[in-house]
Amino acid sequence: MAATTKKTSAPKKKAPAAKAAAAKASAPKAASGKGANGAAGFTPDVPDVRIYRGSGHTHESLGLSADDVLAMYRNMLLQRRFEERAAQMYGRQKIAGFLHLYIGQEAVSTGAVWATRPTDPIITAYRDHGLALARGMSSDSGMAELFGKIDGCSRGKGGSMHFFDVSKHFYGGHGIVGGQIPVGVGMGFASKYKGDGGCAMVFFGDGAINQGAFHEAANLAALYDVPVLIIVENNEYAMGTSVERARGDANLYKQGYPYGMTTAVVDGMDLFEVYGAFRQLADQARGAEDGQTRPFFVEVQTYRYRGHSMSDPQKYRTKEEMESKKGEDPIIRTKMYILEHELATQPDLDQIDEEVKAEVMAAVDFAEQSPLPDVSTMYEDVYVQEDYPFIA
Amino acid sequence: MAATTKKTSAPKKKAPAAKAAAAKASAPKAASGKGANGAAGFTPDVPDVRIYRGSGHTHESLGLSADDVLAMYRNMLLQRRFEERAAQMYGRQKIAGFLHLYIGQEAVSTGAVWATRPTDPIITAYRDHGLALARGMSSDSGMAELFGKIDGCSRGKGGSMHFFDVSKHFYGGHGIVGGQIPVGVGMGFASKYKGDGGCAMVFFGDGAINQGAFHEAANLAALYDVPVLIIVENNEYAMGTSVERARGDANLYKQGYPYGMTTAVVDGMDLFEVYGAFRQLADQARGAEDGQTRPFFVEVQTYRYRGHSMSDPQKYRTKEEMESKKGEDPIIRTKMYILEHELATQPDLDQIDEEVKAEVMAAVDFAEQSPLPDVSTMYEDVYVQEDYPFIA
Amino acid sequence: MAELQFREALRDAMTEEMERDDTVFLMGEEVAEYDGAYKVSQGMLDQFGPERIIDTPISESGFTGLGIGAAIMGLRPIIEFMTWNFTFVAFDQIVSNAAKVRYMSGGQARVPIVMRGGNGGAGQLGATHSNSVEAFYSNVPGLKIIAPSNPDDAKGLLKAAIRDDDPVLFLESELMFGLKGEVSDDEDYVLPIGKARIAREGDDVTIVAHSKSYWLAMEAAEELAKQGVEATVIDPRTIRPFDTGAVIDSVKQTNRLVIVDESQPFGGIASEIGFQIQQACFDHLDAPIERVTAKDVPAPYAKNLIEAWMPSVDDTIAAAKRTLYM
Amino acid sequence: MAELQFREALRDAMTEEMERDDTVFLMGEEVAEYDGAYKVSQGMLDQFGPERIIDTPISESGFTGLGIGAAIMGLRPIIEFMTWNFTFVAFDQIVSNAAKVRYMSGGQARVPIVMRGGNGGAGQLGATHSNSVEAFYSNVPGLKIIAPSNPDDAKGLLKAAIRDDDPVLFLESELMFGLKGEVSDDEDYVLPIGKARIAREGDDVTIVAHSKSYWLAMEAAEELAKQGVEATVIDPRTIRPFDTGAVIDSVKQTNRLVIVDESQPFGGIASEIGFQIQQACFDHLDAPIERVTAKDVPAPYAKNLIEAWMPSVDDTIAAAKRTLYM
Ligand SMILES: Cc1ncc(C[n+]2csc(CCOP(=O)(O)OP(=O)(O)O)c2C)c(N)n1
Ligand SMILES: Cc1ncc(C[n+]2csc(CCOP(=O)(O)OP(=O)(O)O)c2C)c(N)n1
Ligand SMILES: [Mg+2]
Ligand SMILES: [Mg+2]
Repeated sequence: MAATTKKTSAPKKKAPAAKAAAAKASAPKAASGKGANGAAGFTPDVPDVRIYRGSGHTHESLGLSADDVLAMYRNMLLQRRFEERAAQMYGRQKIAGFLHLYIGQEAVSTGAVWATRPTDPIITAYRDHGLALARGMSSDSGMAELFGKIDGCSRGKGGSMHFFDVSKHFYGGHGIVGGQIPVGVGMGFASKYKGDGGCAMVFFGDGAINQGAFHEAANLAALYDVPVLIIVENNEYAMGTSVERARGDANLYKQGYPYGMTTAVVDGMDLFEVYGAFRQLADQARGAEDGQTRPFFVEVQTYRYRGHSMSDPQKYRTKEEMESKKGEDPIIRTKMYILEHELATQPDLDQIDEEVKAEVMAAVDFAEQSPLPDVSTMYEDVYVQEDYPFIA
Repeated sequence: MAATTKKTSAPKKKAPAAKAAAAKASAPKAASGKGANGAAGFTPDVPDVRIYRGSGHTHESLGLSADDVLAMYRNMLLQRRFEERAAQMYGRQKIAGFLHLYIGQEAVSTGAVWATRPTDPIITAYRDHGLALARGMSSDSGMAELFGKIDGCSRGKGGSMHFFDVSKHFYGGHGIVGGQIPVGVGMGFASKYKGDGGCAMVFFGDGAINQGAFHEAANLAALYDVPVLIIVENNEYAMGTSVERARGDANLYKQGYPYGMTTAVVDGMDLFEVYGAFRQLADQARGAEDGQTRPFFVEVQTYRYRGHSMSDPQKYRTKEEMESKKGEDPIIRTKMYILEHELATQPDLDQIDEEVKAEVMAAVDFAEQSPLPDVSTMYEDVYVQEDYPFIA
Repeated sequence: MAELQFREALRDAMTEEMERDDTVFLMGEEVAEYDGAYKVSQGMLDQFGPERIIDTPISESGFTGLGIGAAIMGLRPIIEFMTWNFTFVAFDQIVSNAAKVRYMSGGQARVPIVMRGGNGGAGQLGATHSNSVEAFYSNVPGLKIIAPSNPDDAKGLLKAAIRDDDPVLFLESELMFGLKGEVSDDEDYVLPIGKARIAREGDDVTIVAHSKSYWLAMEAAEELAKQGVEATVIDPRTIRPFDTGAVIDSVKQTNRLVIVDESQPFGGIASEIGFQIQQACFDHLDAPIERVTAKDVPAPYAKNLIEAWMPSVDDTIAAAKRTLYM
Repeated sequence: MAELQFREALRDAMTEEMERDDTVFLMGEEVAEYDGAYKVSQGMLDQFGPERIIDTPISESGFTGLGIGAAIMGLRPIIEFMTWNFTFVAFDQIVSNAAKVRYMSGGQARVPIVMRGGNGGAGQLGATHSNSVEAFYSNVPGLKIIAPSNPDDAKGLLKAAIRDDDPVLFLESELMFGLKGEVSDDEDYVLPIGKARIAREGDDVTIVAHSKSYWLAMEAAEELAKQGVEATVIDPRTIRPFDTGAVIDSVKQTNRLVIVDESQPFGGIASEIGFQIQQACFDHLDAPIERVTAKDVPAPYAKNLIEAWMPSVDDTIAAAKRTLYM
């Protein structure tokens, strides 16, 4: 388990508070309250940051069985092979529009999903295949969506950027950078409102943190004690812009501080690290330990191996950088772990690889054979109300 | 001079950077760089906060003459009397729409203006009379604007919330909460672009800090080293909502940290404190000391004595609170200082009061007598181009 | 029937729906402890407590998105905007999320959210505070838009909006909150979304007008009657979906149409209604369709200017007469 | 004349204006080191350096507002949006600040900013990425809106936009960036804002279409010609101010009007043009005005659906024929 530096968070008053007791006392003047004589007497709060990195987890220390690890491994591989095949199909023009691959980030999706409840809502950006598959979307319906077919997860209406599988509590797939962040906080808000013990997870990129929507949503989450993990997948680039070139300060961990939110920094290339972090954070967020719901700001440090989308010449990074990152490949690392700890043999793993490949090929066949949506379906799903009057 | 805790700011890479050297090295992993073994080895950056409070300034220590102090005093009083009279005229329905009084916050406008150059651009929210008058807008054109007359500072088009005096480098008067923050950063950006040594000042309220525009603008200012002071006038309330009820953490000083920006916390009820702080901050921002432009995040702690606007029953605060704040009245404090230090006599000050009252009464007369704008002027000032075709 | 203020009718609608359905909550700036900036939610905090009447920071994009997320999860949020002017900072949430999530998910998600607040001119407030948003939001499929003109419609339609499974934008008016009118005291008074109300019948000209403009139209009709011109006045009540049929039926009788709408004219809903009617009633129109709108400049502050800027009874009478070549 | 791609024409316009005026700079996501998401600004960083070709974080509201502030201070920013879909997060800056600051200041401030980027459908991108923003922004007085259909107009109008002292929204199309066309090599090629171009003359029907839709209209006109119907095709080029006069003149001759516009129909600019023309040409119209637009639902992803969703040559031909009762 990661070492943590939990500290008592600053006292604050909830928005939905009793009318009478508006004890506005000292907070805004806190900075001055400490001493009348300038900086000498003032010490700012220490940022509350937990590091989930190099914790030395084993699957046993995390309470995972060999089967669990193999299932996770299999799913990571599925995400990888699914996308490799999708890229190929994009080349063959079976898939159109934008296609953003998650390759390299599979430990994040997989660790997060395995560490949380299947009913915990998940919402993310357009780089959404990995999380969808981790959450149990079938490769068939995912691939059919990419092909724009009626059996796609969004009936061919969403495409790569707008995967949805509400039955799996996977709520998209959102194309506007940062736009899903308040929505994700609202999902956690609903859990708190209903008292259902859920913990929402909203994922977004290092580029999206620069949207105003992040700031507003993070503050609301903190103010209302929303059970939500606000997760930036820092893969170091937003298209061709590195984090350093997008931020006044590249240390994203700082971004939880102004809201009084605990920040977690997680090694996103290490499946167990992600799993361990998310299990602890989600449980604390849902109040499993103390009955108190709360949000966390989570920076997962990961890396995108492919271009931003299919048309990215990637001049913004060096070959050396990419080579050096390959050594951290979360799938290879997990494979090594499995072999070292003899959770499976190389032939077992080859077998898994074959299965996964076959599943993805079957998905391609399925997608090929699924019909195009009937043109009449274009007018469906705009409103719940079925007899809604349209002007054509 | 306030004690300061200046620290070297985290290294960062500018956005307009040389193409070749994309040294993305360590920053995003900084959190982990410090030690491989979890939190034990990690220490987050210490927030860089300067406190300008209780510095024990005298006018002499600040290099101000007696005349300077009296001029500042007179202007504060002008702001106060102008608004008291405006409130009265509002009651008589000479003024309509929303009228937000600045009463209680006059030390902020006055200290900030006197400490900076007359050409440093200023932009603020709808609570704008104080800053406009401090910057030298005439009471006549201000009052005429409130009356909706052609001689108003905005030709009767803006009203109370949209005061402008471009000749004085006062750029409004903005009605959408937080909307002026990026615009203000752009004004500083223009100074840097032109290399004119200017330092922009953008003022907004404690409520406005919760707008996404703040977050985006602050990061841009830090990223581009914009010479701008990003100033939250924390008067403890946004309408009826106290800072505690609006924030995950009520300590606004924390909001500079994620952008790697130095925060200044300033006693906004003390004219000299504001003056001292702004002189130092503006000069450092414009690079007067080291040729390097930079932004600061400034929390000015002040208090609004009146309701949010003219229709505010003010049930959200207690009489005791308001009484206790009256003791901090910046005008009374300055008056006390003047008398104690014998910069003027009571009769001198009475004389100033009379002059100010007369000026304001003259402004009311001026506003009364100024004509309503001709209806044809409604079609003017939409575009610079004069023959722009309208559909009526 | 009870005589209620517009704000009371809204409050009653919300209160009744909150009483019958636990998933309904109200969120917005100053809705709770302050009792609402315009006192629409007065007393609701006391009745429902801070878990369901929720004050927010000034973060329209944030709390609109929060509402959308909560709606997707099965709650029925009512989001109050202090006014619709302030939704421009939440525009993306409304247009990209509320309106489109259902479609993009192939019908899996539903977004039963109501967003409501004052819209349009509200006196001498200047250009940032006088926007009519009909033109912006009615262009967006996936949204429904309601804009009632009287307390009775306000109550029946707000209850319908809260029960509706799709996102509904509910446009009120600061200047109408105090307007009194008879309100049905049916136990469960719900009006259909998308049905216009024929407020007055006359054979000479049809006037379509919603919200505040409706009252201009009625006043103009009374004045016209004195001059021997009998107008039909139609209050569409819902902007999207628009009850084109009701207007067509009337224009087929009157052969003349005037639309009053205080939005900016260019691409406003007056143009839309006019376009649809010139198509549907081409052979019936005896005169060009006229519109009476705000002037095509930003809203000024000065009293005489803002009065000239807003559509007026006189403008409406003049437009009606033009259709009659009077 | 040189044959240039649309993106090259835009680049030349920006480059020439930046060479002649130091106050012009370009700012946006990926405009500098990446050479532009759609390579419009390729090479400009090398020529002008990082002080004038400026990469931004994904903060549209922030950098749009920054541009507005810089413009008020006398600079001439060109703000590139990766696409206009992403301006919904900057809507308030454009509508409340860029458009209104001049008016609210009584004419003291000017905002010489150009905002530009791809608009409208761009293939199978789904509902968040296929918006046409004409309807939203053309409703707003204070803005000017240009939407050229070919490289020559693009160059002449972008140069005009950069020199204009008012905020100009410049709508391009991802699908047209590669479009080639002859571009004037006049040394200083500036076209007037607000003037339509008559692209083709015919006596039977007038078709108005801008940007991508213009090419549909031209194709439809060629096809109609084969069937004996001669169409006048008008490319308005500027949406606001709209050159109504040019359309009126033509409709007075053809007595029929079709407007092609890939925006959503409700309150779109097709409605506006139609409204204005039914008023101005009431006695000249021999048939109802027709519009061809995107379908009134969010944009779908599937190939066949998005094709059906977009206005088409066939739709345009059919609409023209309806006006001719064919
Ligand atoms: C508001 C908005 N602006 C711009 C874009 C275009 N865009 C799509 S993805 C992207 C980069 C996002 O980077 P990041 O958030 O780091 O996520 P990643 O792609 O690395 O997963 C940009 C600029 C958009 N979709 N939405
Ligand atoms: C975007 C937006 N939302 C809401 C409002 C309505 N409003 C006007 S002032 C105000 C309170 C602002 O408080 P604060 O920022 O603290 O400034 P203060 O009034 O205290 O000076 C609100 C909610 C607005 N004008 N703009
Ligand atoms: Mg990224
Ligand atoms: Mg305040």
